[in-house]
Amino acid sequence: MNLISPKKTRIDTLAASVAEVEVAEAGTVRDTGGESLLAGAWRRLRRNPIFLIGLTLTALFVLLAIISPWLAPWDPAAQPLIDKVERQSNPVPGPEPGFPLGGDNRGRDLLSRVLVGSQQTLVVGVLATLIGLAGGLVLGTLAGAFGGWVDALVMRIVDVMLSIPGLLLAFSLAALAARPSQWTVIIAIAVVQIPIFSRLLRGSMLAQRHSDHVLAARALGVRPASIVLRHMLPNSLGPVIVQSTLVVATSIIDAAALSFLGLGNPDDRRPEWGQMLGASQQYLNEHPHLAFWPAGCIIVVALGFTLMGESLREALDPKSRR
Amino acid sequence: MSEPLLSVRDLRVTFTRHGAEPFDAVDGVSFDVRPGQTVGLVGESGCGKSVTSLAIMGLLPRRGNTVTGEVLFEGTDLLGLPATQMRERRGRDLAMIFQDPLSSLNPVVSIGVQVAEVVQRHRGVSKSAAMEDAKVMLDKVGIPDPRRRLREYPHQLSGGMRQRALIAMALACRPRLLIADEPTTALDVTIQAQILALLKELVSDSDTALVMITHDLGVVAGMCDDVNVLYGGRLVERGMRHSLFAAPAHPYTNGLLGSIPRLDAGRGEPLAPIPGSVSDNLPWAGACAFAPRCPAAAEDCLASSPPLVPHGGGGTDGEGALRCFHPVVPTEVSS
Amino acid sequence: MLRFVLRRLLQMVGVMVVLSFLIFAWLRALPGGPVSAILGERATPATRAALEKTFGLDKPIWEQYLLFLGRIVHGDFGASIRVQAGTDALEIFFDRLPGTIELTTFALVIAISIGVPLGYLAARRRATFLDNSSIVVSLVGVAVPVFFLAFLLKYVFAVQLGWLPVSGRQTPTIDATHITNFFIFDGLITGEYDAAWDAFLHLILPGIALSSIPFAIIFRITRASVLEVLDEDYVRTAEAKGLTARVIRGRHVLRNAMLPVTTVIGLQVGSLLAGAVLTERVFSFRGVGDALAVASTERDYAVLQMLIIAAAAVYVVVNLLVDVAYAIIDPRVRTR
Amino acid sequence: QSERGGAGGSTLTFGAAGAPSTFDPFYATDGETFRISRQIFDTLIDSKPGTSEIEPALAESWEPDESGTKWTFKLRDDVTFIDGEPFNGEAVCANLERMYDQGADGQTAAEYWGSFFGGFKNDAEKDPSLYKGCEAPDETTAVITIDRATASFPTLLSQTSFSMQSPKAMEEGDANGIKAAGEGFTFPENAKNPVGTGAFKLEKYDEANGTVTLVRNDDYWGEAAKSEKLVFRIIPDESTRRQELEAGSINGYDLPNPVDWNSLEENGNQVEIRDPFNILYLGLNLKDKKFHDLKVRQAIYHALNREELVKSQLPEGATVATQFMPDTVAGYNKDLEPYAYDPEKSKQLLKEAGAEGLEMTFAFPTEVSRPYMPDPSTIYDALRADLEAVGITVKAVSAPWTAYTDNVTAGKYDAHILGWTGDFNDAYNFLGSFFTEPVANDFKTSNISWGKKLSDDLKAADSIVDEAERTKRYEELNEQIMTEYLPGFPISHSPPAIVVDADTKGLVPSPLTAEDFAPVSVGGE
Amino acid sequence: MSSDVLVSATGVKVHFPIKRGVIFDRTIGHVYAVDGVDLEIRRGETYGLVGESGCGKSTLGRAILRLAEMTEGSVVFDGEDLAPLRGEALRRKRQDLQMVFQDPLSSLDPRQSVQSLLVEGMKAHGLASDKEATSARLRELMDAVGLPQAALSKYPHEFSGGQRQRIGIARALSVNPTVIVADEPVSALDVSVQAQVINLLESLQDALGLTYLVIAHDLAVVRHISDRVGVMYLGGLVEEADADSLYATPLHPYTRALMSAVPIPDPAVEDAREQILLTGDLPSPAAPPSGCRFHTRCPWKQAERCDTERPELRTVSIDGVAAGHRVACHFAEPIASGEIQPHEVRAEAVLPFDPDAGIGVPDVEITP
Ligand SMILES: Nc1ncnc2c1ncn2[C@@H]1O[C@H](COP(=O)(O)OP(=O)(O)OP(=O)(O)O)[C@@H](O)[C@H]1O
Ligand SMILES: Nc1ncnc2c1ncn2[C@@H]1O[C@H](COP(=O)(O)OP(=O)(O)OP(=O)(O)O)[C@@H](O)[C@H]1O
Ligand SMILES: [Mg+2]
Ligand SMILES: [Mg+2]
Ligand code: NI
Repeated sequence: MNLISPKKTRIDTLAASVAEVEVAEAGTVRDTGGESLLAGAWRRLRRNPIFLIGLTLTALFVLLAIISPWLAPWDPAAQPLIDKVERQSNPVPGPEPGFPLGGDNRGRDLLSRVLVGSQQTLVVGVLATLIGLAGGLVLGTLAGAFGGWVDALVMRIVDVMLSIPGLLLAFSLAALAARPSQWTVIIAIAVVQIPIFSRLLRGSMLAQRHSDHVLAARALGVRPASIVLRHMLPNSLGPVIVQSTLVVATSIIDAAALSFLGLGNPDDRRPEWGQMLGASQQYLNEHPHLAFWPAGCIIVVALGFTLMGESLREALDPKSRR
Repeated sequence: MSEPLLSVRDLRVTFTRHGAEPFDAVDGVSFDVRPGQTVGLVGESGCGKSVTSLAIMGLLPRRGNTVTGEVLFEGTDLLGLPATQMRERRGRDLAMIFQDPLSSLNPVVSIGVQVAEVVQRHRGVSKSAAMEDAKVMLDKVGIPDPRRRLREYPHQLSGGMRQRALIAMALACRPRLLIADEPTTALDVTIQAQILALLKELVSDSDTALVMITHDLGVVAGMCDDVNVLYGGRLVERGMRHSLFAAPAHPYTNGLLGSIPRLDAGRGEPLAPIPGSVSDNLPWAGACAFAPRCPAAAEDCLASSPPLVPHGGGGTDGEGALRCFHPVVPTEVSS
Repeated sequence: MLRFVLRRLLQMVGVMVVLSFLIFAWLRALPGGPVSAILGERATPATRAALEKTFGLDKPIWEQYLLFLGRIVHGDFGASIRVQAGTDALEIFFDRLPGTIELTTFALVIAISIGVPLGYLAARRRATFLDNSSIVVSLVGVAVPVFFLAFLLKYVFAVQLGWLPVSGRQTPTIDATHITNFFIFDGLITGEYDAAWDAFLHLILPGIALSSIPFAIIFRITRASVLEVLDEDYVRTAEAKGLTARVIRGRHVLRNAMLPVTTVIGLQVGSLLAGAVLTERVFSFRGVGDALAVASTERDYAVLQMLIIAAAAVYVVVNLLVDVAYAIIDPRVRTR
Repeated sequence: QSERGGAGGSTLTFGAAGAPSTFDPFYATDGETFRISRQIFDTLIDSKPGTSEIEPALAESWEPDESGTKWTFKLRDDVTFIDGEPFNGEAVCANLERMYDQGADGQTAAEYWGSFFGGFKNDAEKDPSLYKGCEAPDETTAVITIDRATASFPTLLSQTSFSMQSPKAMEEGDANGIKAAGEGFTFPENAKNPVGTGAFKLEKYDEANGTVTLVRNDDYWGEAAKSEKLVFRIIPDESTRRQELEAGSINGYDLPNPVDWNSLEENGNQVEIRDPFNILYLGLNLKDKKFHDLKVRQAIYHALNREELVKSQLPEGATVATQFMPDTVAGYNKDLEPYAYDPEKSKQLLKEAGAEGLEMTFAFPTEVSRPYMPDPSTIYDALRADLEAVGITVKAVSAPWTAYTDNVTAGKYDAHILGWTGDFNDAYNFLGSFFTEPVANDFKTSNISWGKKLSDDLKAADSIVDEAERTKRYEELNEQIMTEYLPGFPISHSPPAIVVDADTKGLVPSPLTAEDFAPVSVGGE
Repeated sequence: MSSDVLVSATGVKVHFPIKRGVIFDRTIGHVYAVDGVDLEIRRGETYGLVGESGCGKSTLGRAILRLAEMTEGSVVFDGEDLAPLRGEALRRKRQDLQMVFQDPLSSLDPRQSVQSLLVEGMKAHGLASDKEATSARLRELMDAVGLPQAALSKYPHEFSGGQRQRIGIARALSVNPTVIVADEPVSALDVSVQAQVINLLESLQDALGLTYLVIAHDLAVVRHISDRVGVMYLGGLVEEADADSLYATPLHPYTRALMSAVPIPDPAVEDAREQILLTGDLPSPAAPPSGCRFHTRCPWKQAERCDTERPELRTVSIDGVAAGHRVACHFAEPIASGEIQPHEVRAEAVLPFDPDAGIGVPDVEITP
């Protein structure tokens, strides 16, 4: 009998067993160099058109935010068209050479403001999300890691926060601020996200608490802090990350709503789309383009983040099989 | 010998997914089942047992696969039937029981309705008559207090009872062919024994043909008349259970038997596992898929794909079959 | 079941008490207040002090709160100063509630009646053009700020095309009788069908604007949940039983897929209320949301307190109802 | 009277920005309430349509005695309340007595009485009330005694708050039964069922639908209203009001955004521009020592480019202000020149005062639009840019309207923008509101050397009964304020507008925003 | 093989409270998961624990490792009582007692590479101070479980089931334990892979002198690798004996039924076999039957004692039965001698037990 490889089918000693198994299995461990879960998810995502659209939009937005200062023809606070502004007959100067979108009611170049507006918009969206996330992480981790009365306490707090509709809470928070600024907007929006993030995190943390691999780490004698930080937290982050992308989108929209109600950042030298949209209210009838550009940008960017978040959610969901 | 009720001829199921090579999950499988006969399909996880059964039932996902070959049921090719006619037949002519009794039952619909709906659908009787039938069926599969159970929901039943309910559902319209896909894997041994006994009894009572799918050779040994061993989507050996277990000819069958610790074997003998794992398989196209794990493999195994040839003592179909260039010599088998 | 409802109600009372104090203290911490709202730009410190004293705002917060609780026990929730001046806050809530219920119900009906079937279809035609495009469209709905959408709708359908009324709940000249303040219902019971129809026309635009977010969410959840259910073993069992497509869709797929959707609808009530603030404002729709908007700019404490607590209560009650509904649909939840 | 009935079933629908807070104007402070009350009630004295001057209304004539403290009013004899009660001297006295005789809660609620008449009958602590008593010697005469002489007394009576209500209705409706409840007031029946002598009477207030419906009073003593019905629809959102007008569902609305004026007219609507009767100013908090040097204040004033601001941010008809009152008010000093826009001089002055690198918090309100500042944020932006241009560091602050006024009163900002629309044509109504103690003095002038004197001077001027002398005194004071004191910086006067559609005729815009809807007809009548 | 006792558990009870209440959670009952088990594991032996699903095997295993809180009872390891250990002391002790889990995938943190999974335990017990030594040790571990070195940098999901279980075993070995509790180490694996893992466990035991507690529901597997076997039913041990003795002469009716129910891959045996078919299902551990827990399903049930008195695990003296064969049946002797014959049992409806059942709606997280 011609053997392909020198194998024995009977194993009698440890050495033999080990050698045999090694040969048998060596080829089995695919030499892909340690592809992590995320890499796997990414491979699946790459083929999802929804994700690609979302990613492209988001990437364009971030890129714009970075390069807009060089891209914008004017300083967004400069008022090159102020001489053309007349409250009644020409409150909003129209397009003219050098000002493709025209100006705003303060004689500032609209194009530059829309372009540079991406920066503050990104800052608001991302910071609000990060702060909300940080708060949610702390509360959620406390609740999820300790369980018991800590969990009960945290969850009651979260319940109370959740029982007031989010945007209402944001409205009141923004109104509470002694000196409204970009920060009050960011914080008002962020606070609303905290209970959502903490519930999400707590849910997956609790699931992790009872999971086999956490039990395994416990059995191994790993220190409790290390279990929480190295095993429970990283494995609970998936849904939270997805949620974050969605929150960036809602934060931008919420910021617009706050501005619409006059609770936004009063200092408009550094433009922000939501604020521009809010400020355009009184020109809506006659000069809708003032609202159109920031609103359009918000919609596109929010759509980008949402599409990306949704498809990420789907890709990371173990139940979805595509 | 009666005519086969179900005749699977050269069944091939190819999964095509964009971005991946087409993959033959089932690759030219043929077998017959006669009324009153129990035919076993065995093999390791992923060898294509479930796909075969789903293909027979026409239950494969709608997209991403192609099915070729023939599934003749009393001479009609089920694969060629339009979807509506197939729906008529499922549940009435051919029925199926699945592995996990809890997940296979709809959690929000009462047991009674789930049993009755199939009666109602295929016998065209009234709702109350269907319910009455359902009660009779539950009683028949040995569920105590069937009238109360009719109104209960799956989660209120124990595992064994759930599986009985599934069996009641499958048998409600007295199908002539029953496919059981690992019906007892999720159950405890003592419950498994109850269920298997029940199945045996029901089949012999009504002359139903049974296709038994399992990876548990013990179950096969006790249940089946004919055994088909699958490996990597192909049939590698077929035989009547006595001859097959007594003298497995394919190294894979032999290896499987050697891997199982046996309650009746002496202690201390180390097990003889098949080395490697399924992921070592070669494509069947130009070689023997099992060759990399096979102790008897030789060069020819890598050069061409061994054909399925008649072999040995044969099954009730008259003929056993084997797909191997270097069958195991009976004396080599150690028991 | 009863225990469960009882437990939740008790929890709710607890939440309400805590919440009412928080809101109470918080409102008073907000800059501005009823005194400035009433007195306007220029009032003498003496007048202000007098008014503050009259309103008891000079007392410590906890004392004010106790007095407030004392009044509530006597059914006195405080009078509004601006929303409907002189009216008890509770009365305002009940005056305004019908409008909001009409509006949110209509929005929910739109959201559900489009979202669920579309979600089902998209799931069945997974990864097709229909699926992808309906995902994108539904998310555009989420990404458009409600007030902007409202403006566009008004501009196109009311001002330009003149098909629908711009704002309000009913044309005042129609001279309708109002009994329950559910205008459509009122019109139907009094036989003033034109009034009912008119009220219905007034619901369409705000209803659409308000439904955009719940629609997107219901669509998405339905889709995800149908996808999940389609993969379930029991659907395969149903197929194996040869059931008709209709039975499988209704009894086996949708019935299970509706479980998460039901929960989500409950959670949506909160965002519907928040959305109603903006929507009712831009549509001059006299509902709770409009009252809330007015009350917050005018610092109408009594109304603000009442409405925020009521919003929380509504949220809790609706979610309780949803849970009960859930238990009715899902036998697993109603065990023992 | 040929029009009578001619207007048949015509309905005039007007878009109101907010709900009326009550139908008893005595307890009201807001324009939305007054607008409706004005149609239902009459005052003894009214303002002449289209001006801020007074003219006879329910009183045909009035006369003070020599001391200026006893005023005799001759009343019309052809007036009855809509409940059939006659209007006579006793009714006048009943009204004034009722206003004077407020309970504890009523006293805080009756803000207009409080600020114009001072005190109440049973309130020993407060200042003595301006009002002392009333007699009705006969049907058509009412004699009112006041505490001290003031020329503005008749003008006070033109305030809608002091409308004449039916004594019987007040009695039956427990008119003074106002009660504090929580942080608001509950009103007695009287406040829900107004019984006046006006051209219209209240038909219903549909709270659920946000509409107030008035119907013509066919027994009106003056010229009967042209429209059968007058409907106020509550539409809080400005842009929605405009859309409603465009859609034809309302006939007009108040305070259209100046941005929309031109296009509204182009679409065939009539934008009626009122004479400016207001002042917008940049107020300083003089509590802070850094503003105590006059040079600093002058520097700030010279830094402001008001010409450009008025041109680019304020509607047509707006003017640059030279003093703290509009030019239609007696006492306006025509000789004052506006402070020139001169950034160089400003810098120079700052240097001289050693206040280079001056820093200040400068605030503006949000959620609000006032006749004197249609869009606070843009006005603010322009002013801030001007200040920064001369090297002043500005910390921008904003707050929603009610919070903003609170903060201003509490002196939380170094500088703020605010303004005032006159209640009636009287210099004291402007200057007195700004600079006298203990009125909420936003400028905090009591902290500066001349603050007390200014306050006293203004009070003294108010009690000069002689018209000419008074006017002269105010002119002097205006000059003094602008040159010597400069407590703040008057910016502009801007005209508020009111808009009606093409077919609505007869609306006479009032600088006091006190329009009468009786002569207004719809549908091209 | 010495016969000194390494682990001894006495009177172990683990009761899980079932909570429910209006405001405060009230305990309305208990799940008697483990209800009074005495068990001794000798140094170097393999103790097998079998029983049907839900009978408390895993819970007992975890209680011994102090991973589940014992309600009562004590566990003595190598002469030291584990019960009073808390916090850090307990954590240190874990070095000696390790565990291998049933589901190889879910018991490995999907986000950690094999290397970090292995090093983690070593670090926790101060075995990874020296870099060189650590990597040498890693290599040794990989060799021992038969995985290539390349596997160290990979993640669990990249392995096949058998390989994952090897990683799980390597992790247990990484801290040099004395005892390994293997909770269903092979039941998730295919038969052929199962055999590889069983062989691996056996060779490791031979090489390292480990002591095993192997939990499984597959009687054949347990019998194959165990020196002694305990049979559990509803929270209690019903029989315990040397593997051979247990197989040759099962004394408890339940053991008999269990043995007869295990299918054997030999048609000849299957055809000839007399099955003892039990009726009905396992009762709920929240409401265990009175007396002998098995009496509801026992074909040998007697009118008296069975449903009133709980039989003790006792040594019996029957001919042909090895010494040390213990059984918890009042009538073990008469049954063995055939004095008592089996009879029909009427099936009783049994409720499934699910501690999570009850009212509760799943958390669903939504964002607009
Ligand atoms: N829908 C599908 N799409 C793609 N591949 C599939 C699909 N269903 C099954 N397969 C593949 O087909 C092969 C055979 O699967 P099948 O389910 O028939 O195995 P099995 O023998 O039933 O295994 P088990 O014992 O685990 O149930 C597997 O490799 C599986 O991955
Ligand atoms: N944390 C827990 N809370 C409540 N009940 C529990 C808990 N853990 C286990 N149980 C219950 O205790 C009983 C014994 O569980 P255990 O997991 O020990 O059984 P097992 O014999 O290992 O079963 P299997 O073979 O299914 O693994 C079961 O009824 C189980 O439902
Ligand atoms: Mg299968
Ligand atoms: Mg277990
Ligand atoms: Ni062995």
